[in-house]
Amino acid sequence: MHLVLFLIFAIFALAGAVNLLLQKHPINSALSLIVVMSSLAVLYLLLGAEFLAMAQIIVYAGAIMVLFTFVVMLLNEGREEKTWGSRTAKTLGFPAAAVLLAIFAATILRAGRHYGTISLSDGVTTTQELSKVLFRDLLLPFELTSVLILIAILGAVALARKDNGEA
Amino acid sequence: MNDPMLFLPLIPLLPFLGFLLNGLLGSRLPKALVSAIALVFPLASFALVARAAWMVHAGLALPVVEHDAPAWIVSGAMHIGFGLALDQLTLVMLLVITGVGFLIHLYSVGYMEHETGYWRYFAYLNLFLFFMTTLVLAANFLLMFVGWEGVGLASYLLIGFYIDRKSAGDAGKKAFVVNRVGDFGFLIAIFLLLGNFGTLNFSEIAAHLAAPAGLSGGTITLICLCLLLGATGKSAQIPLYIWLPDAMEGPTPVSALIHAATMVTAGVYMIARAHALFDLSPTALMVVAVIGAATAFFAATVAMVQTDIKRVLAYSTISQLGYMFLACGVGAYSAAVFHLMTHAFFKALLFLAAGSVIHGLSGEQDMRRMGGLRKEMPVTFWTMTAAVLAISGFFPFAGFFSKDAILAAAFHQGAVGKALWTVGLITALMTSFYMFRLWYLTFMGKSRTESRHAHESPWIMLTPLMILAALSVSGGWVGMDRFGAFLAPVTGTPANAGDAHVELMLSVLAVLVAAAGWFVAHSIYGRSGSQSMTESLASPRRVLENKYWVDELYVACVVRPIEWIARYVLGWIGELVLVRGSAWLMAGIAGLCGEWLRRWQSGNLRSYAAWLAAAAAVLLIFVLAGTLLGVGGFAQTISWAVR
Amino acid sequence: MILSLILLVPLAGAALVLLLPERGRIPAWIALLDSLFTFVCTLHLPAHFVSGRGGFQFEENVLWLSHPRISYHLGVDGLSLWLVVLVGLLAPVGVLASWKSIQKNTKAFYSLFLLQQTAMVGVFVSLDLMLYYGFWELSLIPIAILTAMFGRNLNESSAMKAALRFFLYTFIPSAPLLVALLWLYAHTGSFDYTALQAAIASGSLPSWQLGWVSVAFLLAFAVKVPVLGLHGWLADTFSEAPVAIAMIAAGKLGLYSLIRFHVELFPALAREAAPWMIGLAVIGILYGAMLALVQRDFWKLLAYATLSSLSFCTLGIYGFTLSGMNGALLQTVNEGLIGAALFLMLGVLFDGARSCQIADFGGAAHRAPRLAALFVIASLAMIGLPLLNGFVGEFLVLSGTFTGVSKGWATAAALGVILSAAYMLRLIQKIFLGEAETNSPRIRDLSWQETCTVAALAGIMLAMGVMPTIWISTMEPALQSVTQKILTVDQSPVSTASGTVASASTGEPR
Amino acid sequence: MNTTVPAEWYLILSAALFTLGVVGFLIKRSLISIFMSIELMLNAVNLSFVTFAHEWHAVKGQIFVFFVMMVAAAEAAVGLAIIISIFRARGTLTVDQIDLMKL
Amino acid sequence: MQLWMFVVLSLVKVIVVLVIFLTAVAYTVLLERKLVGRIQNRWGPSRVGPFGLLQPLVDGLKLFLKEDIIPSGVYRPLYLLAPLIALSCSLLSIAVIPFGAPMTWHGMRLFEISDLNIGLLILLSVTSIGVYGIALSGWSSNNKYSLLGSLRASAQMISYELALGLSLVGVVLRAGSLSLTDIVKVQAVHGIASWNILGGGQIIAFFVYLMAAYAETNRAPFDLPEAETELTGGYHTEYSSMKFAMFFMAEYGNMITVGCVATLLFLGGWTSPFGDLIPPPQNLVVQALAPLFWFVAKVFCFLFLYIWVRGTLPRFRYDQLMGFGWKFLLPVAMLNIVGTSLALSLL
Repeated sequence: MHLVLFLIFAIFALAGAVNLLLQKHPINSALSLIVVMSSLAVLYLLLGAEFLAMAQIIVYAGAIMVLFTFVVMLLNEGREEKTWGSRTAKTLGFPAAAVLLAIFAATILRAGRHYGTISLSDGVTTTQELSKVLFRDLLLPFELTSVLILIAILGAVALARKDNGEA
Repeated sequence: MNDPMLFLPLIPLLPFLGFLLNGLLGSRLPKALVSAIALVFPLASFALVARAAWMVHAGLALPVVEHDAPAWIVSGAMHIGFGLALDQLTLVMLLVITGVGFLIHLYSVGYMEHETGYWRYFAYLNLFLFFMTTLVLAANFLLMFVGWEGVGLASYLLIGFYIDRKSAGDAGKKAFVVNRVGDFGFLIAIFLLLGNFGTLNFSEIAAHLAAPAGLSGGTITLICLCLLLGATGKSAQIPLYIWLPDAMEGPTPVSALIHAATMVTAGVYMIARAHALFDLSPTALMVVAVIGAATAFFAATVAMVQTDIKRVLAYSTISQLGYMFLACGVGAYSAAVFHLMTHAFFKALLFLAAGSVIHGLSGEQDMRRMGGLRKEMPVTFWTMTAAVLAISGFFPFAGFFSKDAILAAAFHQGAVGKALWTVGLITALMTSFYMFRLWYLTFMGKSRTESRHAHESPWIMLTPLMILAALSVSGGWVGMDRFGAFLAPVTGTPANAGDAHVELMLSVLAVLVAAAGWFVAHSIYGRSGSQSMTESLASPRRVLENKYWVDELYVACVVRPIEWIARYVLGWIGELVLVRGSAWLMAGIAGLCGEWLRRWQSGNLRSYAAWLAAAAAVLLIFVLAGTLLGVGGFAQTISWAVR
Repeated sequence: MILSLILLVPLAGAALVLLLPERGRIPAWIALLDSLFTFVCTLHLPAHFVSGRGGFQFEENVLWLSHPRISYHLGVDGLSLWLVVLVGLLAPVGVLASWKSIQKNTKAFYSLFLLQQTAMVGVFVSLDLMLYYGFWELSLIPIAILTAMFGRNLNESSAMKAALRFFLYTFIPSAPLLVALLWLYAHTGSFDYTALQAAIASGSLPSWQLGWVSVAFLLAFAVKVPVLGLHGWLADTFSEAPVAIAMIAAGKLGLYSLIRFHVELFPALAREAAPWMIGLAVIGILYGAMLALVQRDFWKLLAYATLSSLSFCTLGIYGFTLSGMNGALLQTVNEGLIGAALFLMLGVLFDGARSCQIADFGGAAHRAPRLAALFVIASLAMIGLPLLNGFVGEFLVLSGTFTGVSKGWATAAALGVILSAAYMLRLIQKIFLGEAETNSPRIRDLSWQETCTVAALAGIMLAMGVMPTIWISTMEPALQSVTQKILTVDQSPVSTASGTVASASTGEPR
Repeated sequence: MNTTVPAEWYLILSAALFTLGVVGFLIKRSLISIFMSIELMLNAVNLSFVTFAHEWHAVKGQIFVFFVMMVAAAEAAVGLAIIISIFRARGTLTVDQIDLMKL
Repeated sequence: MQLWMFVVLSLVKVIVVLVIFLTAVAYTVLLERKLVGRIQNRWGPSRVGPFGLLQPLVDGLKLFLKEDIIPSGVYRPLYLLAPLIALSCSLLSIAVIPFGAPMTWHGMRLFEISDLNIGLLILLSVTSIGVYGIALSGWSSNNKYSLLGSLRASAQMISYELALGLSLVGVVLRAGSLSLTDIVKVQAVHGIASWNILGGGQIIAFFVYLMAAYAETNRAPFDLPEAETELTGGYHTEYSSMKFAMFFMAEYGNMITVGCVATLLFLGGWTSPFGDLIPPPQNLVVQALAPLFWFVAKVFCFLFLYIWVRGTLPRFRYDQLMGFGWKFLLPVAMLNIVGTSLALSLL
């Protein structure tokens, strides 16, 4: 059961990610990203992190991706034209990505022996536990991130405003 | 033996005091006071020397060495002090220096009457006396070196006395630099002595040499040759004589004092003083003798054609010094010193007489425009005649005795000695010829310049002339053997066992040679105006006139190459290429790296991303090298890399 | 306490100059009084110096920073005693030298000048290597600024270039010096001089890295001397820097540091570097002398002359003979005095004529007799005329090298003596002698202050020439310990050319 | 019936997603797509966080994911604002044309 | 109980709930047209079937048979996807809503498709996904007006989502859990007194929730986006027949979901208003049906309120709408949270 669900949503995520790469029009890649995020949310559920799954849906898929879609729609830039600007990207980038993947895989497989297996029933972290840790041990980071977001809002407004000087 | 009230240090210090007084305050003092100071201090020092001479005559045992002398340079085991010492040789030299020195001071008062910088002249003169007396009184080589360089400085200052005359400045510079080359040799000798004996005091060195320390002959010869180089520098012998003729730019009394009587004899004195060293290396002695003879002969040939009266005397001095070196070379040090003394008397007289002639003719120095001064300047004429006779070596005069002694000593030195003797004889012939040529051209015949009102010099100039004339005549009567005996303790007795008959024969021959010289001069210059004979020898005459182009040779093969190397090799290659080049290279490299990196920063976002990914990959490999390769992680890789 | 006083009075003076207004001659007077007071304090040192006792005297050691352990450790021994006095002396001389030539924004000039004094004294007295390094860097900056600001600008903005060149030449090698210092600290845990010395002597440090450390030290100091090859900055700085600065720019710092922080700190490695340094020194002497012969500009002539006479000092130091060392140290002091006198007088000549080409001058003796006389005396001292200080230094160095190191090199060095006579007399002859052409530029004689200063310097030169024992007796114990250290080093003593074993000094000590 | 899934599969999935993100970053030419591939990378990392949180029963892992989300939100806001101003200034979003410091 | 038994039973349950839900949607449409008619003093649809009861059936048929015109400039994939997203999101939320008492039969909950302990969160996430439907529809139809309408609609939904979420926090604080059944259990103690709207002190939260919900579903005073007068039908102008029907059903589906959520959170869900005044009925059937009856009654009241508000209140201007949402609703919701947490911690 767990395996089935995991496989379905893993494939969904991978397909979304690959689609993100292949799609020409940004709106499509945005939507494929939303698919990836929601499949990840389900994977979180499989891993027992309920609140996190819902937060992922609401925050990531619901808010951030909306922003992305809005910007894509508003700018309406259209398809990416095929400029193959940087040669180094190809010659250096791909091997590097391959090497990275190889490294991750190697470390995970080599070190993975002593990781346990995951099943549906065990270890569901309730929101109480989550909030206990969040608001007791890590209150300061929590407040800091809220300040960070405030600054981000101010920044976004200042940057995106029509008459802020340039152009 | 402690100093029995001889006040040795005072002898040099008094003239130094005179120098200080005149030097610092001279420009403000009236002329009379300046000349008073200039005369009083040398006189006082002469008095001290005379008193010392009297005490020696009254039986004071020499040598007198000052032991508790103040220390000068003390470093590690080397201990050099201001030690002064008086022995027979020093006494003779002091007598000559201070005696003749004082006379010349007296003469200069008259001669330099209306010169600007009057006080500066006398200050330098006193400074010279201070250095010369230090040189002679020094008990160790380094203090002698002090005197050595000091007199070089004094001669530089005095030659360059007429500051507005460029030729005087050049001559002074030339004199000092050439002397400096000689001093270089002397310095190397000092180091060699220091290296081998550990001390520079004459007494200690003599002691070391007495005990047969295993010193190789080679080093001894090397030391002697270096000392010889120093001597030739100072006494203007073959390689380094070029400065003396130019030194005539200075005022005549200076030439008289420095370039005739005292300074140039320093070289001879030094060889005599270090005779213990020279005796141990026959090769060095041979070199000295050969140089002496060669210089004598060479200088005499050049003197024969000179037209400037002072140049003639200058070359004659070089020639006479050649004789003294010849004497030393054959081991007759006492003969050399004896000739030195007599030469001081008559050469100083010659110069001073020439000075009064020039003074009389208000600065005229060219003999071709003189003549017929016999009547206008009788005293100068008679004193000059005495000097000419003395130098040519006629019988009763001083020159005969000393020159004869030298030739005799040379004669007894075997085959080489005989050859040297013949050269000496020929030089004697030439000497008498050019002296009488000078004599005729200046005094005899008619005056060759119309508007001329030659007047006799004032008495203050004439008295020294007369005293010197007396000395020139009577100087030789002391006799070689008595003089040799007096100097024996210092210079040792020469081994010339020639019998009386040969001696007599030699001296007769010498007088005949002198007479022959006179006759030739008389035949050429005696009858007024006929110089046809000399014109005929055009080509050799031109060679001689140009002094064998020696000066030009020196300039060409020493001065020009150094300048060329300095300006082009060092200046261009050394400075510009190496020093500036290296700095420019560094800048270039930095610029190059900058250029190379600039291209890497292309602004292309995706190439940055590629580099980022690559770097991350490499870093991960590096960090995880352990787990991946099983080598054991981070520490190993780091330590491997650093080792 | 006295050392701190000497160190801080100039600093206080600099501050005072900055505070007070620049009206009239106030900054100049303050600088003069301050430097005179410092000089009097420095005189206190030799008066109370116990020459026999080894080690450092007037020592002050206060822990400054706990970690890294840097302590404010001052001390003077035979080596640095007379150099401090020299710096003390050169301060008032510098101020008097620039009395007439520096007219506008004197406040900046004198404050930086006094700062330079503090730095110089700091370098000589500090025994903590980091403190030393601090003063070493500090001593660099005022010179650069003053040259840039008050430079003569012979050809447009050449003062800036000279300042930059000077700064870079001395600054770049001081980076590896810092690295070496920190490496030492990493290995020994302290910056204190004696501690480091002991640690290095004990041989506990890895050898080949220590080699590189000593090279870094050598390089940094060799540039300051300057040794041949690293002398790119000398000619420019001497021709551009104001007189007061050029006097103290070359020689003293580098040589003292070479003895103290290269030879004494790394005896074994200094021994290895010795043949190179001796070679460079001797070539340097001849190189400098010959170049001086052909220079047309008297500043550059003086620069190369200084290079030649300083190479004598390097030769003395790396000969490792006691008399060589004595000679080197004495020659450093001499060069300071002679350099100061010559600079002052050439400065006066330059100010009058606004040109430094020798050809423009001629017959200056008529118009400036006092200048001519004193110039002759100073150049005679430079040439090394006996009874003047130059001779004693040169004689000791040459005799030490001749008997102790190698005859070949010593003879070559002795040739330098001839050349030095040649170029100095050529200078005198070209400038002072000869007929005074009418169009020769306006040359003024020395003012009474300048005459007093140069006469005082000449007097000291004469005193050092006649009674060098006063100076040598204090220097000798310190240098004795240095040569002892060199000898006890295990390696077989270096012997080049002729094979005489380098005995501690000439012959066996009696 | 309750089959179990070995933990490393999750990790491999997250590694795969991350690598795809990197490749996306390299391939894509439009600025927004690059920005999205970054978001993808962040999500991949979140997945591995949650997996390890589950493995070691440490709630902190999830809290960290929570913070990552917050930061991603802030970053997205500012990033998109910049993209808008770039677009307004340069008229295009293709990365190869935006290669000057001055907009 | 084996897996397949569970799957079959839940499938049956889903179909039943879906059918009921869709018919409810259809009849809400009818109810609205009838009520608005009555409000506007006219009868509303009464021709088809007795009192117009068959009208929804006929409308559905009409929309189904209409020609499906797809304009050419349209971005086809998203044009087709948009209505699907909108409808699926509104349908998804009923999976979590417990409309009856928690009675289990063979281990399977009867009156609830699934009882999750984060039920409320799912509701919120579904509404936030719903925005995409509208946003994409406007953009993909390649029409300026529809684009403007969709942007306005999604902007409005996003801003009011915040107020919606915060207004629920009060209820969650009181209930102490995110699961809807627990929330209702807390209110069931003694009837109407313990409902959140009265006893729970959540009266302010209730009204904030109400307004936010209206804005969320683009209804009543906040229905600016598809206001005919300005934007010619807003985001679904280019849609026709079936796709238009989907949007229509999605809208009414959302209305019903909001109604259910409101009853669950504030009106005590399936609990009777009298609480324990009248003894609980004995036999099983009455026990099962009574809570259902109360639940349906409350939802009906809500729908009535919906339509009533639509009939009476004039439309907001866009800036007033946004201003009201950000500057009034949000602060009030936050104050309410602070108030409830203070009250809970003090009592």
